[in-house]
Amino acid sequence: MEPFGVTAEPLDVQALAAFIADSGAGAIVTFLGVSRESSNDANQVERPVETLWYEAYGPMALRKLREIGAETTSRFDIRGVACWHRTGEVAIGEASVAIAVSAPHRGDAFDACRFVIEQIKTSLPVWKRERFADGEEWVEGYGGEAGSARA
Amino acid sequence: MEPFGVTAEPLDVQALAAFIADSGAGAIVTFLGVSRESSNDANQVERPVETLWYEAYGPMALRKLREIGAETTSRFDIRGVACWHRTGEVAIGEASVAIAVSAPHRGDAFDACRFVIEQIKTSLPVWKRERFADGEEWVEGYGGEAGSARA
Amino acid sequence: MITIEVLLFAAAREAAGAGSIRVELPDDATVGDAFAHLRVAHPALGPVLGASRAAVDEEFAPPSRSLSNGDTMAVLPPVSGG
Amino acid sequence: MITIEVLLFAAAREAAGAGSIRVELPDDATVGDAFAHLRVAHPALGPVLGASRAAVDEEFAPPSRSLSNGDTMAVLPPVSGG
Repeated sequence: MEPFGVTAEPLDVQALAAFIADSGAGAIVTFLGVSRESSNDANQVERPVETLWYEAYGPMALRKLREIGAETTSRFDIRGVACWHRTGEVAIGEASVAIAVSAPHRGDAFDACRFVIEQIKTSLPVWKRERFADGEEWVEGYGGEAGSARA
Repeated sequence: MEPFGVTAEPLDVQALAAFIADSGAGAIVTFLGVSRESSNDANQVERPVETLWYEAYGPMALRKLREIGAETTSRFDIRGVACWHRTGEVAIGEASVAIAVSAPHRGDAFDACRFVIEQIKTSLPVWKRERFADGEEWVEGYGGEAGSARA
Repeated sequence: MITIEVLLFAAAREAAGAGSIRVELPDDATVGDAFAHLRVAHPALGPVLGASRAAVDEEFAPPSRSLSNGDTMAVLPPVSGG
Repeated sequence: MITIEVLLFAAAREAAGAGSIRVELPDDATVGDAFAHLRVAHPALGPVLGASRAAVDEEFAPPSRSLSNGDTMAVLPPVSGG
């Protein structure tokens, strides 16, 4: 399988974990971002979410995931990293993003997995749209990151 | 299934993650401690491991896992936590410990999962024995923790 | 003059009513010039452009980045993946 | 006199050559007294006892903890699970 990808299909974090397993790894950490049944709107009011979708700039998102993987490998002592993001409609309780990291030691595995999701939050060209009983909206996101300029 | 346990059977982290899934959870973090093909001996020399075993004080280990779970729930904003430790012979590449945590937000999920493994390392009555080509030994462990007294 | 393809995502796509548009710009145009052109040609894009980053060749690009004929420039509103 | 059961694990079990032993102690004996008794009765346990914690009723117990007839005290060498 491919370690990085963007797909409209349900994610399989177990397959990612199996992919990055390594006989030198003493720790495997996985992260699943899961769609929640409620969300804060722009005024921080908690509202029940009926459906949610993710739109992606697919080719750039794939390229970014690979860049994040390379950056993670260079920053931490890890044996493997894999990450997929889902697009289209995602049911409540299903995963929108899955990450798996293996490392000789647990500290690096935790830190690297956390690094991957933080990078995704700030720089992956993916957008979440939530539908509530009384309307729908694009979720307010991250506009910039250190080193990037706004056009 | 039970959220906490000690078993001689292979661990199933996917089942733990499914058990602690919750419609209010936006993040699920799992940790697997995996037996490695090499280990540092008492003189910090890297040696290939042929086999390894875990011995546990079973009833106390189960009680401790439940205590760690309760402590984790009280310290972090999480929805669920589950943890199993394996005993007996564990093949290279297989998991000796599996942890799953769900939380509304990713920071708590990562921090809580990390807290569980750190508590296990210092206070779970479990001992690892490694066999090398030229002998075997109990792995040097954690002797004390804050607040406990040595007898 | 050069012609570039502009890809629009999420709120930008909805504001423009299209996922991609073709834009003609002077030979020495930059990403910043392209955004300025879009503001005039598609006033509804104004608010989202102010919060958006650009990408050229699938990489984030600053306003000073020069554009060439045939380039694809994407307008990326604040991202919210993960 | 009271009788307690002592459970021995890992390096302590190997040093004693047994997973559990019965020990007789004075009525007012503590965990610390039990360790002192074991050092004398089973000299091979000496080194590992110095690095071990005790548990009574499946909870870590300090040397000052009083023992009662029928208690189970475990000798826990430094743990290495996870």
